[in-house]
Amino acid sequence: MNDLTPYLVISTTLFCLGIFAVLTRRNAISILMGIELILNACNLNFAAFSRFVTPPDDISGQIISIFGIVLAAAEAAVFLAIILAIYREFSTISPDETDTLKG
Amino acid sequence: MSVVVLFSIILLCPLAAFSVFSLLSLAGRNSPRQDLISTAAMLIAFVCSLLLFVTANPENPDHQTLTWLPLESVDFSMGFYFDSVTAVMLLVVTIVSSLVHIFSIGYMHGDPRYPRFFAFLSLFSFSMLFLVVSDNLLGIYIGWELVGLCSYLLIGFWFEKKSAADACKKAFLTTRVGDVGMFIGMMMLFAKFQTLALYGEDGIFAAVSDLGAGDLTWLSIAGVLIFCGAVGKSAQVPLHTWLPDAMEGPTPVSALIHAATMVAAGVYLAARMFPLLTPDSSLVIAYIGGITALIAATIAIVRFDIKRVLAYSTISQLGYMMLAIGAGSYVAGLFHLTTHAFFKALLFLGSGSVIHAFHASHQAHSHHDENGHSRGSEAPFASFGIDPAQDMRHMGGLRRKMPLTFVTMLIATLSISGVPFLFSGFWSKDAILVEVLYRAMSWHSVHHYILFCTAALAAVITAFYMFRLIFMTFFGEPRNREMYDHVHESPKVMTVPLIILAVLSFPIFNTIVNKGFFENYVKTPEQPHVGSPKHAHDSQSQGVLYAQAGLSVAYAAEDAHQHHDDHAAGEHHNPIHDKAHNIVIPLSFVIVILGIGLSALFYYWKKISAEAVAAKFRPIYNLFWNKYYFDEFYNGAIVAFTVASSRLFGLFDLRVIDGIVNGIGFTVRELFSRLIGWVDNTFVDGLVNWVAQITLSVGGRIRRVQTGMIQNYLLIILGGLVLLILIFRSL
Amino acid sequence: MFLSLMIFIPLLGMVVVLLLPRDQEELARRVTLGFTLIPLLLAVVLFMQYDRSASDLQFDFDTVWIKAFDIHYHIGINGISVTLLLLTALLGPICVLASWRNIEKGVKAYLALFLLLETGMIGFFCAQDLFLFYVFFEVTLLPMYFLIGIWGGPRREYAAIKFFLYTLFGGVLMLIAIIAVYIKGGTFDIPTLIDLASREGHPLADRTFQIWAFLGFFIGFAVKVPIFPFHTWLPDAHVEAPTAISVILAGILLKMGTYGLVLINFAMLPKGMELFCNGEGRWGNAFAVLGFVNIVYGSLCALAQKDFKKLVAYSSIAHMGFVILGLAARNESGMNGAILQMFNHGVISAMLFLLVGVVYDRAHHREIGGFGGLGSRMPIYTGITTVAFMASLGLPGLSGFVGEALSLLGAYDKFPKLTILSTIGIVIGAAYFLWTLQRVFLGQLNPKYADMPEINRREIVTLVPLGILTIVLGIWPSFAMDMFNEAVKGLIAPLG
Amino acid sequence: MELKPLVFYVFALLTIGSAVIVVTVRNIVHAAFSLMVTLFSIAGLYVFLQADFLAATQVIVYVGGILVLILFGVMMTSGRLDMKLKMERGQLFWGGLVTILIFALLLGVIRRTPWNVQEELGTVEGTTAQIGKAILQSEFLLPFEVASVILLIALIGAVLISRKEVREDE
Repeated sequence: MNDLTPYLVISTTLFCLGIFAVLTRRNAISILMGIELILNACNLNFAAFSRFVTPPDDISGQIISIFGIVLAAAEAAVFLAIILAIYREFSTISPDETDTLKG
Repeated sequence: MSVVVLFSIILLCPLAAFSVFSLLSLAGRNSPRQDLISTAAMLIAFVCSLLLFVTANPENPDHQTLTWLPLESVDFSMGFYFDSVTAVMLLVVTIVSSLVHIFSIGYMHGDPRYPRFFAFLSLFSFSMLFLVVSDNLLGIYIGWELVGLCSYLLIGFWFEKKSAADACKKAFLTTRVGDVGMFIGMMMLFAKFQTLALYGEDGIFAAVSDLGAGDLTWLSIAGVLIFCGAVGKSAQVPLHTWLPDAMEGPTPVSALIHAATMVAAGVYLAARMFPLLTPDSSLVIAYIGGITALIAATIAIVRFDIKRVLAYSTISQLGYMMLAIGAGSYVAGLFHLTTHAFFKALLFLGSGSVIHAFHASHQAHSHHDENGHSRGSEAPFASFGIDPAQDMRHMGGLRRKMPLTFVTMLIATLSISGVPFLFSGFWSKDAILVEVLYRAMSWHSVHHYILFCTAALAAVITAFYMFRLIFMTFFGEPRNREMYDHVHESPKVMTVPLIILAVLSFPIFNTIVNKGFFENYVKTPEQPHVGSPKHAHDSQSQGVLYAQAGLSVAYAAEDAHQHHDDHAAGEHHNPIHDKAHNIVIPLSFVIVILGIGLSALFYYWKKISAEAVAAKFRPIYNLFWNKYYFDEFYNGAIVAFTVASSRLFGLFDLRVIDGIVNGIGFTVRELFSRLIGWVDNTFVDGLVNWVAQITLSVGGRIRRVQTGMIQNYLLIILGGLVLLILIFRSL
Repeated sequence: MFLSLMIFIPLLGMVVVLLLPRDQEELARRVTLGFTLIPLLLAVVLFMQYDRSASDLQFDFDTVWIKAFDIHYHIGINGISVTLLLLTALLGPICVLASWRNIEKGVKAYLALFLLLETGMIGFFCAQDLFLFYVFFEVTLLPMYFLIGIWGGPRREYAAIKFFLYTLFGGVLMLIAIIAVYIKGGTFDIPTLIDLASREGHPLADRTFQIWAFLGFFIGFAVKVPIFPFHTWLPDAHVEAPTAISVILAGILLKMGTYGLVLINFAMLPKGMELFCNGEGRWGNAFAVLGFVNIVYGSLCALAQKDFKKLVAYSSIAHMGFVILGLAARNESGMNGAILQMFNHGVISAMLFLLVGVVYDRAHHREIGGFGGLGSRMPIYTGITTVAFMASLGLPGLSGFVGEALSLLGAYDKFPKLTILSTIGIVIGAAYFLWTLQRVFLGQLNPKYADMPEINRREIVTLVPLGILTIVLGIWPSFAMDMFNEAVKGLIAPLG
Repeated sequence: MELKPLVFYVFALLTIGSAVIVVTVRNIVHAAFSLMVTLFSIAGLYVFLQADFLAATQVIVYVGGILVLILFGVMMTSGRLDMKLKMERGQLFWGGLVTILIFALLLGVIRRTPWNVQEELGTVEGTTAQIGKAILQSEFLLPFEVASVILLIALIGAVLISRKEVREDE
């Protein structure tokens, strides 16, 4: 706990689980959760670097983490709004079935 | 004036005449006075040739070249060479050409393509003159092919007739076969000497004399290959079949191209190549010439078409000239070329006059004169596939109606039959017989007497069929009274050339066509291996050369010895030669009397029925009548084979090669769709046309990437990223 | 900069044509003609200015294009490329004139694509950077695909796809070879690479490498030439393409293949060339055999064709065989003959396709047997056709002969037997052209065409320059040969 | 055994375990609740990193805001809380493969990188004040304002997107 590596391993695991969710889930909200996991992994990394790598009085890492949380909030709001809109339009939230991008 | 200037004028005049026509017609206009332009150009050329002949000194050949292609390692130059042969040829060509031009003004009158005819004649004259003056094989080849083109264009002048269209194609293709042989010979010489120039220090002739003994076979092959061109152009066996068909062209063309000049170009080529001819290649030439002379003469006996008879006669006479060249008699060959040019042109023009008269009568008779050139389209009587106006079976008794034509043609016939002393043909034919006999005697080889026998036999037959022609056409009772009644003598513009040519067939009235003069004028060039000029003293090497040539060493020594004799005392004092001469002169009388007498028995006095004889010797008659089945053989074997193989190749290309390509395309497409089919196997193309399938599959392949699934993009992006990282990590 | 001007003026023309209003078709044609005449004008200046006594690059221009890979925009011309450049510039306006009336749909797009094509072709002959060379090679591909695929005959899509895939297949192999050469040589600059390849011990001069690279380039170019058995796209493409595109296809695009063979395979990979051309060993005759096969096979196939255009297409294959044979000889006469033949074939085949186009525009079919007796109805057309046919079958005095004869004379030195066999092609060549002449022009006039209009002035204007060139080059080949003779000397000098 | 490391490992295991549940569980409501556990555990980890303000923010924003938002989304869209998620084999396989590859790669990076870890780990007595100063008085002022603008935009955007079309009502 007084070492960088455990934090990095935790954040990497979170990150990969997030990626896995994003890649495999069929439900938009599940994907959103995966994204949240990824963002959290990043924030954790920043905080960990701020603690162990930068000098003790430099807390830029934490601030960037805060920004990350802020952006996550904004993103989640917009994402859910979009999901609602899509749901209204197509009555489904599986990204597989909203394939209007299909050429 | 210098030789160069005269040469330029001679060449450029006909060319200019042709250019005027072609430029005007390109602009869509007609050339109204093309006949006069062309004739005038030809007359100017004739005057210049005469001037050259009179002023230039043949002892001192004039030779000018300029670089044609700027290559370093090899030599490509163009130029002209003026010696006695050139002078004679120029004169012959321009005289005959001028006269044919004049004759054509009358003969072709009223033809819808009248100007074009003269333009083509001019182009031909240019090409022929270019061929004659060229100093190198490439230039000769260029002229060679160009005269072939003109021959093609003029044979096919009345191309609406299927027979004419067929004949011109046949002529071009057959001569092309020979030309390819000639080209291969040129390639051989070029590979050896890096030049195609004949004269000069770097020329082939100079280089040939330095060749070693081992090259003799090679040189023989090259010589025979070059001679192939002459075989094609001069209609020698086995490429002679085009010339009789070429008679589909207008008669003046037959006179100019297919009797006097172009076909004689083969003889000219053989003569020009004289210094290259080894004993072996000479022998080949001699035998081909001899065989041709005999075969063509025998075919001529049974023809009824007046022009066909003359065509076979031409082939036969050309064979004679080749025989002379092959037997080593350069002078006799060229001399016969000259005399033959005049009397054969005369014969053709005379027959043209007859045909013209018949046509006029035919038109007057049937009141059908708006279509001047649709000859033979309406046959009022049985034609046997022959144009009735040319069928001798419809003629007879014409001497009363067309006295001028009759007399001039009779002179030509006497000349070609070799009636002694008075006529030019006798001198040249006699010279050839003497030379052939002399060669046979000095070869010490009995089987070469065959050559002399064929020559003598051909001479008898020639006299026979030529008088058959005269008897059938001009004597006896008219066989077709209706036509006969309308026949009248041709206009002056046609008869004057006949008279001039007739005069030229008498050696008495001029000096040009005189044997003694000719022999003095034209000197035999040295033949390195036959005449052994350079290494005569080195009998050792000569022995080797001749042993390789398959000839006896004894003969070699004798020949070398003889050459010394020739140089010392001249040809006539050679004992063997004298002996040959003494045999031939009486023989000539026998030949003429035999030939004319037989002919008269058959066709004048009608003591023997030709039909009866024909019936008795039916197989031989059939052989002659069917021209030894050459055409049948070529059509049945070579043409059919080529066409069949081309079909085969065409199908092969379409089915096999293209099939393989399409098959590969199909397989690749199948494999590819299988490969990605398990990712998304919903893709089913229901298109029948697999052509469109390709389009669709290409599109489909691209489209499948575009599934609209963000996750797939992401997956691919990430996968690609990982791969990239892995790749770069391993670097 | 002079050359750049020549390359990009057609491109500028393309932009201008695209910006023109949609309904101004006549204006678009005029503008296109103007934009193709400018390169022709420049080409005339080039012809005057070109120093015929120098064998190295002229009008050289070199600037960095993509720095990361050391790719340069390097253009320049030597004697061989300038000849083909002139041909390209000449055929440009002729083709625009030839497609004046018979292109009806999408005129603007057609003209724009044509101008793009011209840029590609001119650029290809100027490029002295391997990458640039490849880019221009592919640039010609795309407009050609659309020009055949949109404006072609009934089976245009098939032909276009076939052409596209074939050339792409060759192009890919070429690209692999280019990358291999780049890795070995470290640069894309063609003159530098040629120089490096001649240095003993340099990795580029390694024999095994050269042979493989040779094969890669060779197949790429062989598809273009086309060399048997990669030729089957050609008849289809020709038959389906509109007249002007056939002209370009036969006149220029085929030359891109042989030009590539000279520039890359011959100059840059001499050891690879050596293996296939030295006349010894298992592969020594390979190149010459391909030439021979092209000649005889193409001629025989041409003899069997019933479609006028297909016949001309197959005759092209036969004529390109002479180029291959001449190149295989690798001596002065053979090389000069091959390059002259390239130029002459460009002129003559262009004439032939234009002539086929003339009769197709009137009769709307190309069946050789379906005509007959046109000679009496269209004398001028017949005359010009006769000249073109005669030039094509190698009649001396017209340009086709000189190239053919020189190639054969040169090749005989090295491959006597093959060359003698190849002369069969001369006879068959005469046979199919004369036969066609007879079937189309001689004989009784087919009553169906009793009122066929004679060739008009615009068509004559397209044909006459080519006809004049044919005659002039036949009589005085030095007129063209002066241009590339020095370059050829430079090429064969290392061979000793 | 000291308590602190034990607590740390508990938090670490909770984080990863609950995240695994988030990813794998079929019921989306269960997943959302599991995500809540993850977020809480991460907040705990922040505490261990001596980032108390961050931990608080994490709890307030994520658990209080985002997670609730997600639950709302789940409920509003499906109407059924026990919505079953379907997974496809090909997708699972490829996604898993890529994920494992990335994971392995990142672990390798972590292992090999010579992290410039500070020798002396100072202890900070609450970072809130420091953060406030850093944001308001240093170079982070502009990013802070930009972030607020982004939030505003997201707000307006979300409203705009999710409201019903006015025209449809008319």
